[in-house]
Amino acid sequence: MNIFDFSEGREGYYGEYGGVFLPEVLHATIEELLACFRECKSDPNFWREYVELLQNYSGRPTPITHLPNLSRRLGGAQIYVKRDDLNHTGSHKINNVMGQGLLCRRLGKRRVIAETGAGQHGFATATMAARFGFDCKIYMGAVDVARQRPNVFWMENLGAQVIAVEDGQKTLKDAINECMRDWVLNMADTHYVLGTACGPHPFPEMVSWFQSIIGLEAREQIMALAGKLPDRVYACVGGGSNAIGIFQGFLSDDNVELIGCEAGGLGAGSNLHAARLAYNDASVGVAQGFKTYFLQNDQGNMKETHSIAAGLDYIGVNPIFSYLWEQGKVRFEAATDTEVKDALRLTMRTEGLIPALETTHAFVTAIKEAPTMAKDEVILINQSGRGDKDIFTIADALEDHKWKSFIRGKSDQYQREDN
Amino acid sequence: MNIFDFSEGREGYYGEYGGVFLPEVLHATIEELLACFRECKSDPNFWREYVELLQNYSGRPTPITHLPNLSRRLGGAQIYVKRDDLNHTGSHKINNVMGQGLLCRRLGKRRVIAETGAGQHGFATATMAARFGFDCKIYMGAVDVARQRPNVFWMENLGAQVIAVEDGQKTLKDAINECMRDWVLNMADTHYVLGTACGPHPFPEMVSWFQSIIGLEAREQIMALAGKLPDRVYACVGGGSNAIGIFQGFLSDDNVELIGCEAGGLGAGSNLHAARLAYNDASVGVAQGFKTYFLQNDQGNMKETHSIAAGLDYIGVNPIFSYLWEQGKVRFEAATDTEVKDALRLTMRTEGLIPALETTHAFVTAIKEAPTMAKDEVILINQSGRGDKDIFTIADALEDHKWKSFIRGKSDQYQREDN
Amino acid sequence: MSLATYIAQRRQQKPLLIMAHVVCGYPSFEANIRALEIMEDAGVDLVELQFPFSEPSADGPLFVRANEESLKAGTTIDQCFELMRLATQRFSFKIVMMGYYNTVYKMGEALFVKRLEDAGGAGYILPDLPIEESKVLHTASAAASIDPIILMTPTSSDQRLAQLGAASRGLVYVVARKGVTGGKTDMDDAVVALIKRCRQYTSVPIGVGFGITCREDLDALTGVADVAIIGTAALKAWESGGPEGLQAFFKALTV
Amino acid sequence: MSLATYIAQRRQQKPLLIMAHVVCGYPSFEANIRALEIMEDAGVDLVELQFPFSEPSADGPLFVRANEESLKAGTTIDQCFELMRLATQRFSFKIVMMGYYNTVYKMGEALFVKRLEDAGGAGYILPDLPIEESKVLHTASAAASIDPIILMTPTSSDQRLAQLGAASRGLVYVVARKGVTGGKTDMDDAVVALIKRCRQYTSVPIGVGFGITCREDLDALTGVADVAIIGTAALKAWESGGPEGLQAFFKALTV
Ligand SMILES: Cc1ncc(COP(=O)(O)O)c(C=O)c1O
Ligand SMILES: Cc1ncc(COP(=O)(O)O)c(C=O)c1O
Repeated sequence: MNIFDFSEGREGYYGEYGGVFLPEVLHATIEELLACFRECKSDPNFWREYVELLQNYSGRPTPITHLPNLSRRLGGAQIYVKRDDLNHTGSHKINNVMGQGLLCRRLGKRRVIAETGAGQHGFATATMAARFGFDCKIYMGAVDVARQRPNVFWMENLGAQVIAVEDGQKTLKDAINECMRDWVLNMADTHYVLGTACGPHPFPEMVSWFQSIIGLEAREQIMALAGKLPDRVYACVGGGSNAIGIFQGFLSDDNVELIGCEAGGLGAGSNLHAARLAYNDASVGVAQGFKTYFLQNDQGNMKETHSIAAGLDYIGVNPIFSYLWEQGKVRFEAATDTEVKDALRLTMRTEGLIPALETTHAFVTAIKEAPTMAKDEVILINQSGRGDKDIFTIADALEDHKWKSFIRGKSDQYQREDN
Repeated sequence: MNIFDFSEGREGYYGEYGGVFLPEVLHATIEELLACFRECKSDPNFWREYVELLQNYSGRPTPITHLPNLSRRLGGAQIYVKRDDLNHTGSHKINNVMGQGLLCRRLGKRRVIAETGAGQHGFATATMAARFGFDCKIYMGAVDVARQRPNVFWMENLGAQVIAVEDGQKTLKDAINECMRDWVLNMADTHYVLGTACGPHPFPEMVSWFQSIIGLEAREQIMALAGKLPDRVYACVGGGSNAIGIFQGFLSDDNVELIGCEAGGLGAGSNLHAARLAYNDASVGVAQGFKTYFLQNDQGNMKETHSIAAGLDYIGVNPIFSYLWEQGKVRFEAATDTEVKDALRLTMRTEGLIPALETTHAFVTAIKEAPTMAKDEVILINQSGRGDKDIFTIADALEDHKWKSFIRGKSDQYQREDN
Repeated sequence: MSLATYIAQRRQQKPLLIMAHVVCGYPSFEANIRALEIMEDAGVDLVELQFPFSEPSADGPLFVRANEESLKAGTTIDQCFELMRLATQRFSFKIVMMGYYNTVYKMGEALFVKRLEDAGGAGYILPDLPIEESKVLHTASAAASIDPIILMTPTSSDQRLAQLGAASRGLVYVVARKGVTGGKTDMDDAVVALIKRCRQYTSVPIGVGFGITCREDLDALTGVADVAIIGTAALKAWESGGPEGLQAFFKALTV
Repeated sequence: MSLATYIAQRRQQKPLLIMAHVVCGYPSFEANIRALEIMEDAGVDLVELQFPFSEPSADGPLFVRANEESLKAGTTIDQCFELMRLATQRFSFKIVMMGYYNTVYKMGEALFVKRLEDAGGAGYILPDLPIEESKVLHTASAAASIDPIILMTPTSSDQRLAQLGAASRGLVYVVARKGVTGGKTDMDDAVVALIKRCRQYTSVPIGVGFGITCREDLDALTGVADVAIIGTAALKAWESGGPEGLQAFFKALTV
């Protein structure tokens, strides 16, 4: 199945989702980007250069790890994990970012901007900008700046300017708006490095293309390791880039079930979640440059969302997923904050892995379903990132008292030093 | 050159350095360990299993990254970096730890203990223990617990018990003493996972063997990438495990200069450093189970040491290095705390890499020497770890005010929540 | 009366018309009415009523906050149309809806056009709706004599201007500079050149907006454009001086 | 008089000798002298003088702290030998040096033996010096009639005990249990069996240490071992009760 074959429909549309809904002033910029992307996509040297860059700089291919302890404990399917947490900067975000870095250089631009939620994409973009020698400005919701300060610290030290966005809900969606505002002013020398498979065409296609490296590697690796295709593949879905990345390895395999795992927050009916498809609270709309399912009210205004994982805390979803979901090709489930904490504890203790809070949503769903599967069935989870970055959030969530008193001690120390 | 060919001298000795200086009660344990290690070393399946484990779990082989920007800026040799920071848990420590995990399983033991300085080795050991299903206790100097709390947090969450050692200088050497005290009581079911190429034989040889995977990979990779052997190889030296790891790839190459980079702390003559060989302040002694150069006074008592990098803050050094240094086979240099901060800033901004503070000592020396070398010469630096773990130390060192006010805000929040 | 006819008529009397801007429900609907009265008194010819949206990504800080505050106060689409209905009945200027496409999409395009017509609106400005995506809406609008106000920009190529011109009805909105609403634009030769370029591709009247703040700007546009579009500057005047501030602002503009 | 002869003579009068332990310079050298006086009065037969070391890895918490405090107070090796010289002159018990090998290594082994001899010491206990590494030191010691006190342990194999026995001189130190100094050991059948096993491999007297705290422990060792070695328990008594506490401790032991 080739979701990017637009010969029978409108380019940039997946069913009725996708498209370009941008201010006219960006028309030429988007056209220029699209043309450049088409060129890259049809140039085998580009992909080769991309793969080489990721190999030499980011450590690809990332391995697949079998989790014998967790599988045994759950008593069902054999669980395997694709280790994109081992990437440089700690998540799959670097794949997309490095690809867009190459593309930006080809466009002849020397400045990049990016939105970031969890901070992973901003961290990755700041890293890429340092490496490519681009100027870099990162927009990040003020709420996210507060909860993901370590990433902000690194972005700044990598030379990026981080802007705390004080509008709206002060999270990812507001950072995206702010990026658009920068872009409509500075498009001449600026490339907008969108961080997930959302936004106007060609971003969903482009981000998916770069992230497809996960699925390409994973398919071959799991065949070699498990001796068969996986029965189910789980990935968390924020914007939906890591998920589409790994799913692309298996889209044409009818017997592989694909499961997208969204942020259930405080649960169905709580109104404090970011589950666009799993909870059926979302409806189709147009915002942030594209058409998809959004968590919005009947007036078309976006709702507040919530997740323990900043990187999943987003109103919209990859338009390709809206389509694949309606086609029954991808199933959507949600994991609540509480379930995420438990699954994280379990995964750390049984296998020595620390998935990011975002990623842990995929673990929750896999852990729920594994016991109902046969012992010779195979589960593949995409570990999109590592949890180190989330120490403040995780320590808060687990109510770690030693951590709290450490922070108090640090604060007292700073107080003393400043006096 | 095979440093582990003991046929002409005493087993476990490198020149006059090394040996076994342990309480008699451990004699049988060390013999058992030695026998098991010999068995593993001569069993090709063991090495194969080891390599596979690291590939599937930790992401080996780690790549080599060329640093074009830094090289250009310095105007001399081409700089390449071996990326052991991309390992699972963020440093080369995992190599040794996974190897010892396999060995511990073969010994039939179900409990591991380990000392840790920076926390990296403890983090790695806790991870290994979770993965192998071992009980795990980590000893860590109280000073290090304070400055490396994030690692402690993860160790505990991985299921390890972390003991803050309040004796002596409350750093790495004291944690090692405390491990010995545990071991002399619990040797029956406990393996001591020593974290660096120090301590009694066979630890220096064993740790070196496991870490040789770095050099094995690196030699082949740099030949492929740079088309020639490196002219100089730089590695930081705490205990001396990552350095001996990469150096083993080039020990027989006469034209490759090997440079060990120690912690210069506040500088030569300051008495606040941990440069055993570069500053000539150390003398030969016997402590912590082996004979080597130690930073000790004329009474044979160990001096206080200091480094910005907890993982280099150690009194002794790999006995193999004492020998290789005297043989003129490895040159030793030191980098001061101040130089480390500058090199870290430079590396982050020019290449998007965040070396650990330990690792940055190697960057300092390479950065100093690169401009004096020809453009067609090749430098290889071993990036033993990533700097994420050091956020508190780095933020303190760089006097980051935003970080400080973030910590104060966090502290206030905790205060409020507890009231 | 269609927008084009209305503008043509007014232009008989004035060399340059003025289109002003109000964010519905900000700071309140009462304040909106007061502002509209002042605009009427000042001889404003057209008014954009902005329907607040949660993601106003083409707006600058002042309008962003206005959108947010209005929504926070509970503003609904019904209230916006009601304001439009009242205003079109009471005032002599023409009113167009300004907003983001999701407001229209969510309601349904046919219903939107019908409600706009019912409320007496003459057209709409939807900055995030490109012509490629507006066929259905434009068709429905044409049937109802509602005009889509198309934007032409400094980055538009000649080829693009031709496409935009072909779709233009009622009034074309020439964006004087890149960026979002707010800030100041020099109404210099470049702007004049841009307007002239746009003229080649459309026969409908041309409004120019983004950064018009003073009498001098209007002078520069007179004889070049048909309508000067004033947004942020008026809101700023209200914010700092209330109704009197707004009065003074328009006075300074038109004297 | 050699250690072996001294012990043999004393054993004529007592079924079980006592070896006590003092950490040089802790809490002070004056306190050391006072403690030695009390030991002399209590009829103690042998005393280990521990030379403090910065890395006392075979010691438990109490001795670790004592080592640390002593060094912090500035204790030097000269002072330790001086205490030994004073004590051997003044008291009737024999004195051995206890410490870590680095103290010896750093000084040089020949010099160490000479200074020990000059100070009247009879032997030394170096828990981190295995017999494989002690050839030079043992040879120098033999020439000076200084005895290395070898440790035998519960984990030693028969083969190992044979090696240790072959190297033993003056006194063998049987470690009653695994672990470091401090804590309590049950002087049970296992300990007795261990001592008997050790006896098969050496002809020199046997001392037993690690965890001896009370009269009952001595009773259990009487007739099985030659010397009971008391370390931590005595220091604990001093720490909690001062000189009187130490007196009372030895009184309770020997009555
Ligand atoms: C580790 C990690 N996983 C997943 C996500 C969600 O993004 P996406 O759905 O685009 O993969 C994020 C976003 O920040 C992330 O940091
Ligand atoms: C990242 C890193 N590099 C280097 C070291 C120094 O150890 P070694 O000299 O054994 O490689 C440490 C020790 O903790 C470390 O964490």
